[in-house]
Amino acid sequence: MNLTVKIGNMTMKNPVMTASGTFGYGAEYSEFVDLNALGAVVVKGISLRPREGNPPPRIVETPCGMLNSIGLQNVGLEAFLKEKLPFLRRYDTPVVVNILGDCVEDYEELCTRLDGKVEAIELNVSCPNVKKGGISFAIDREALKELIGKVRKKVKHSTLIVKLSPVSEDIASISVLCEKEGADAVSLINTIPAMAIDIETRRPALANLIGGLSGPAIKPIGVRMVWQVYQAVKIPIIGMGGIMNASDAIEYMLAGATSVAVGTANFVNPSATVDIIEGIKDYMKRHSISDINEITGGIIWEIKDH
Amino acid sequence: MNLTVKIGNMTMKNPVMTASGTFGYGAEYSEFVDLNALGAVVVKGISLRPREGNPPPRIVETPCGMLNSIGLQNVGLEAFLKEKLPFLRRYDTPVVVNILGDCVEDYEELCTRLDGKVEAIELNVSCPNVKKGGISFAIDREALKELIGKVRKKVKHSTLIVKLSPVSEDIASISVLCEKEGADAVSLINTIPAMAIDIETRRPALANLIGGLSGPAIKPIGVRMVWQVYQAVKIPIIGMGGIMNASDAIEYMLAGATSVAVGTANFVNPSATVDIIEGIKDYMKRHSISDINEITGGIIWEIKDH
Amino acid sequence: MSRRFTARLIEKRWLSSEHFLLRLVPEEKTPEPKPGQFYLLRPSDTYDPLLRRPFSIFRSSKGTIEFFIEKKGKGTTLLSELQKGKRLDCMGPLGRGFPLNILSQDSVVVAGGMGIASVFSLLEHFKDLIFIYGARTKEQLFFLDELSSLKRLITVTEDGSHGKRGNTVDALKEVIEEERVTSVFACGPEGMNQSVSRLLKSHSIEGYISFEERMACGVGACLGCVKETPQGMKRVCTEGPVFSVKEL
Amino acid sequence: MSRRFTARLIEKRWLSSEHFLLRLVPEEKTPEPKPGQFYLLRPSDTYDPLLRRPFSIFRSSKGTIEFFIEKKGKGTTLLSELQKGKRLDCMGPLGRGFPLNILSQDSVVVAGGMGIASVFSLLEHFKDLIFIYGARTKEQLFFLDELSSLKRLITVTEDGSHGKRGNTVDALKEVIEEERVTSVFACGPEGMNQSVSRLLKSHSIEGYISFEERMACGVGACLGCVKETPQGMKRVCTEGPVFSVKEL
Ligand SMILES: Cc1cc2nc3c(=O)[nH]c(=O)nc-3n(C[C@H](O)[C@H](O)[C@H](O)COP(=O)(O)OP(=O)(O)OC[C@H]3O[C@@H](n4cnc5c(N)ncnc54)[C@H](O)[C@@H]3O)c2cc1C
Ligand SMILES: Cc1cc2nc3c(=O)[nH]c(=O)nc-3n(C[C@H](O)[C@H](O)[C@H](O)COP(=O)(O)OP(=O)(O)OC[C@H]3O[C@@H](n4cnc5c(N)ncnc54)[C@H](O)[C@@H]3O)c2cc1C
Ligand SMILES: Cc1cc2nc3c(=O)[nH]c(=O)nc-3n(C[C@H](O)[C@H](O)[C@H](O)COP(=O)(O)O)c2cc1C
Ligand SMILES: Cc1cc2nc3c(=O)[nH]c(=O)nc-3n(C[C@H](O)[C@H](O)[C@H](O)COP(=O)(O)O)c2cc1C
Ligand code: FES
Ligand code: FES
Repeated sequence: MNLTVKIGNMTMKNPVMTASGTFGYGAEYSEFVDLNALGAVVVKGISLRPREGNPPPRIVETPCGMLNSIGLQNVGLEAFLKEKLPFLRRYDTPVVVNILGDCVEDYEELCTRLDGKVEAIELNVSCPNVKKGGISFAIDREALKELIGKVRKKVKHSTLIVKLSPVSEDIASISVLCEKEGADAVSLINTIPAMAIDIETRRPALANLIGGLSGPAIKPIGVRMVWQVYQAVKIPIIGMGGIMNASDAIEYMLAGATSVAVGTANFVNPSATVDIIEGIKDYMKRHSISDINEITGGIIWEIKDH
Repeated sequence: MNLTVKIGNMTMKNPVMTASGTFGYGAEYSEFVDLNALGAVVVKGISLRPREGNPPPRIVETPCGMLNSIGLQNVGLEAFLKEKLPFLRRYDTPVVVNILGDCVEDYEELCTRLDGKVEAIELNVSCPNVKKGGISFAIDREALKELIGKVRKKVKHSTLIVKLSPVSEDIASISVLCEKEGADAVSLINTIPAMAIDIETRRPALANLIGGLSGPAIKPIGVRMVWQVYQAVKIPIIGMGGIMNASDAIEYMLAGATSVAVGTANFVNPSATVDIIEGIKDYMKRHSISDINEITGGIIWEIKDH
Repeated sequence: MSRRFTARLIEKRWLSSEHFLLRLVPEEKTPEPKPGQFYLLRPSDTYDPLLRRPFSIFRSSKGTIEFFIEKKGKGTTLLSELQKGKRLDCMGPLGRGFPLNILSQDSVVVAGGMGIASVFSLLEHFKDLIFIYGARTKEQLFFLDELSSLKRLITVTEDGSHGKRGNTVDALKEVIEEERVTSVFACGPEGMNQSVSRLLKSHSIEGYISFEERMACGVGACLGCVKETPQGMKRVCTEGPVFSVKEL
Repeated sequence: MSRRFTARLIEKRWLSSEHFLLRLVPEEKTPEPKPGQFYLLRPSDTYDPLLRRPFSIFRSSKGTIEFFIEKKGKGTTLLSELQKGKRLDCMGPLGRGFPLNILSQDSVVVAGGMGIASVFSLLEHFKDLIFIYGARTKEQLFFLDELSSLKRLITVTEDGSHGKRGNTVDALKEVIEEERVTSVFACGPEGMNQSVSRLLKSHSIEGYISFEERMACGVGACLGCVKETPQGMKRVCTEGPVFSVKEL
């Protein structure tokens, strides 16, 4: 039974990775999960310098989901390379670094310094582009094009993944843009901007007012977007958003994902990733599937018209 | 205690209406709800001619939500006016007709024929614009501008509401466009395009592949959008998306809604609308609020910066 | 008399590891259900699962209603875990049941698998008829004791472990060839329902078949549960779940 | 020995209409909890509610762990409805507890309201100290029998229905003025915690205070539960929940 998948030139022993920001820097969960069993570990978004993030409260539960407004809190590139990466290097598992910046130059520098040191770099483009009045790269096509074009030149050894935001009106054409500019893969979906209010105090549940919705609630939106992107591009897709179990992971793969990332599920079930890997194997056995790659895009459909 | 709110020139005895497509033409739920108790009844989207809608299966449950791909099934304008409206006229409750068309002309004719016969007309702009290659009015700003400008000329007596789609990248600027073109109010959010796959059969859960996600899962997205629109426009907002109980309704009102619509909740609890009205009254008593309009936009917030 | 009520669970009885009976007592007066009608039960007080689940009335008497349920997924699993005394949020009876006035000695009732849940109360109502009951194996045939008082009980199983090896449609064909049959009442999986419908049409026999479709509202409002018919989309919850073969 | 385990509910005891004790027996070997540490319990097998809920270890002995819980919302209500025998998905013990090595006769422990859940096991560990216990009314003071074996128990209530009328901070102030106090251990609502911290700083008394913050992962991975401190954001689940006053 072959579980191996390839994302760009990163080979994963199985299609299951962690979603950025939900697995710390790997060490936090190493007591609950054998990191060697994972397809890849994706770490919390890293910026050039350490960041404090948003004030608390930063999380709140919503129906079948949660909002987070962690913001950009992270240890910064230096500390990541010195203190966090060596731990992950003890494992035989590819490391993907999610990166975030205020402007194109930040991303370029991050890529230059990380290239070749980690198997893949994932650009989080949901961040506001400070030099352009704070509009997110995710919805400013020009800025996104420039960003990917420029970082592509810096990433010569690692695999370059662009992480798409579900805010896009037309996720398929955004993914085509990424492919054209040289992204090796796209990952989606990031969290959906959302909000909750405590009606007794009239205060927002998050100090930052708006946070990102994740968890099972968003799964049908993520599956739809992966399917739309799969119709549009040839590069591999990393699917995520509300994957809680093997069935959810397979749903994403049938829609077109080559690999899947597990986020919020880690909080609910710290061994979610490895449980999902086992569940995928069971499914393959049950359906006599010898190669996991057969599942990708395997949805059977035709639209009947009226 | 004043529960009366105004949407354009439609006066509602309380802020709670039904969401289009979830309450049939009113009669279906009249056994479970006193229609006289409602702020308004919004009926299933009406088109010029009767429509068959999409093939089954049309609904599927998802975590804390459901997908529907009913499509455009409705009895058509004629039958609505002859067979459905007279029943609703027996009640002392405003009637809102949600309308949908394939092109601007369809909407214009619907408006001409409905104007003055019902208290309000709600334009469902999530439909594909057949004359423009099927792009939805909701994301084609030019088409949307033209649509609202033209129907505004036909709607002289009824209140004109534009129902916004959550697919918009920038819901606030879309709402500003609606206000400028003369909409009396905006309602939001419509369902979110989404998808589910049966992993055992590999078939999409809905015959139409993509359906609209509704229910508690989407509430935090709807609340965020209502809040963003409230910052941008002066016309009243009808908030909806996952309102299951009075607390959810008040959350939407604190975010900026003048009125709220109850959709999927009717399926779970057929008396949801009246239960919510009672719950709002309790809340007002508990917090010594004499006028419901005080709640609208009543969220207390400041963003702390880092 | 309201079709929305709470009912108290007074008995839960397992008939296999996957099949159970729930007996409920409505806490207020509700209309008497007719065979073939159904109820919507809310499996949880939370929003996961969100929607109510439809179940045929299995049996009713003296203020109790009974459902025969197969554990399939989230909702039925939660229902199977309910404790005696629990109060359940119910809607019903809903939909169009079987037309009882045409039941006669020349009627045949057919159930495939869980279809028994929908026709059982019909059989309690009128016993002087032929009942064809099919399932995969004999373990999936239930209530054989109760059914022994019928005029004639024909069982069929896919593996031949009880009655004839075969399926209900073949058994029905045989009966139609051998006996005078003026009306047929059926409920089973989609495939069986389709075949029965075709068979009855070709023999011009009056027939009523109960169908399933995913439901949200149960009262005709959401248009979610439609079935395509020559006369257009029909709502299973209101125009059905029992349809005349003529409509199909 | 794993900090992720299933445990069987062997006892549920109501102490008021809103307060209950859950006694669990882990089904595998798990590390011994220290006073002030906490566990994450999963209140439901479905996704609503989704996240685990944090609860302080109330008492532990011979392979059982006990939690004292107040019914607040969805999660705690579901926990309160669990039946004996139910298996619960648990993580723990988590976080930094109270430093037991500095407990002495000159220590004062302070609990406000549900803060008792966090300090109770500290008091079982060492009884030769002063305990200040405050609540709104006497109905919200629990375990007074068990607490009577302490060196000194000072109760305060907002309405004066038990002990002095007043709050725990004023009571602590008085004790500090009258007695030799070298260390204070506290847990209560945010406001009380803040005041205790200020008071101890102004008297330069060593202090450890347990804080609450909404949590997702409980293991330091999500950065959701941070507390702002002069040294930056600290994670309540890993750097806390017990913080030294020096860190605040
Ligand atoms: C009119 C009618 C009468 C029925 N009577 C009975 C009965 O007496 N006994 C019995 O065991 N079952 C009956 N069913 C089927 C029963 O409703 C489903 O098995 C049940 O809803 C499955 O729910 P679940 O959460 O366990 O499964 P899941 O698979 O988790 O359900 C997911 C969703 O699919 C829907 N769904 C799944 N299977 C079906 C189905 N076959 N029909 C309709 N919706 C489905 C559920 O309602 C839910 O919305 C009936 C269905 C209908 C339409
Ligand atoms: C370290 C720690 C130890 C705790 N120990 C205890 C204890 O021993 N006994 C006890 O009764 N309670 C304790 N609490 C508080 C308890 O976790 C909350 O009351 C509980 O999570 C509320 O859940 P709910 O679903 O009933 O309420 P809801 O209001 O429905 O919860 C909604 C969300 O808010 C979170 N939340 C609500 N209140 C709190 C709170 N005060 N602290 C953290 N998160 C909260 C919930 O976890 C959930 O994510 C502790 C909290 C922390 C952080
Ligand atoms: C607490 C938290 C922190 C996150 N931080 C990041 C981040 O730093 N960078 C990023 O690209 N995505 C981040 N995400 C988004 C996730 O990687 C993932 O895209 C999203 O949560 C959807 O997946 P899920 O529903 O499985 O959680 C974060 C999500 C959560 C819940
Ligand atoms: C079954 C169903 C049918 C719907 N039909 C329509 C429609 O015809 N026109 C429309 O504008 N919105 C329609 N909607 C969207 C609802 O009016 C509402 O915007 C959406 O469901 C979000 O609210 P909710 O989460 O409370 O259901 C429909 C929703 C559902 C669930
Ligand atoms: S279930 Fe809503 S119309 Fe039948
Ligand atoms: S709860 Fe995740 S870091 Fe503390």
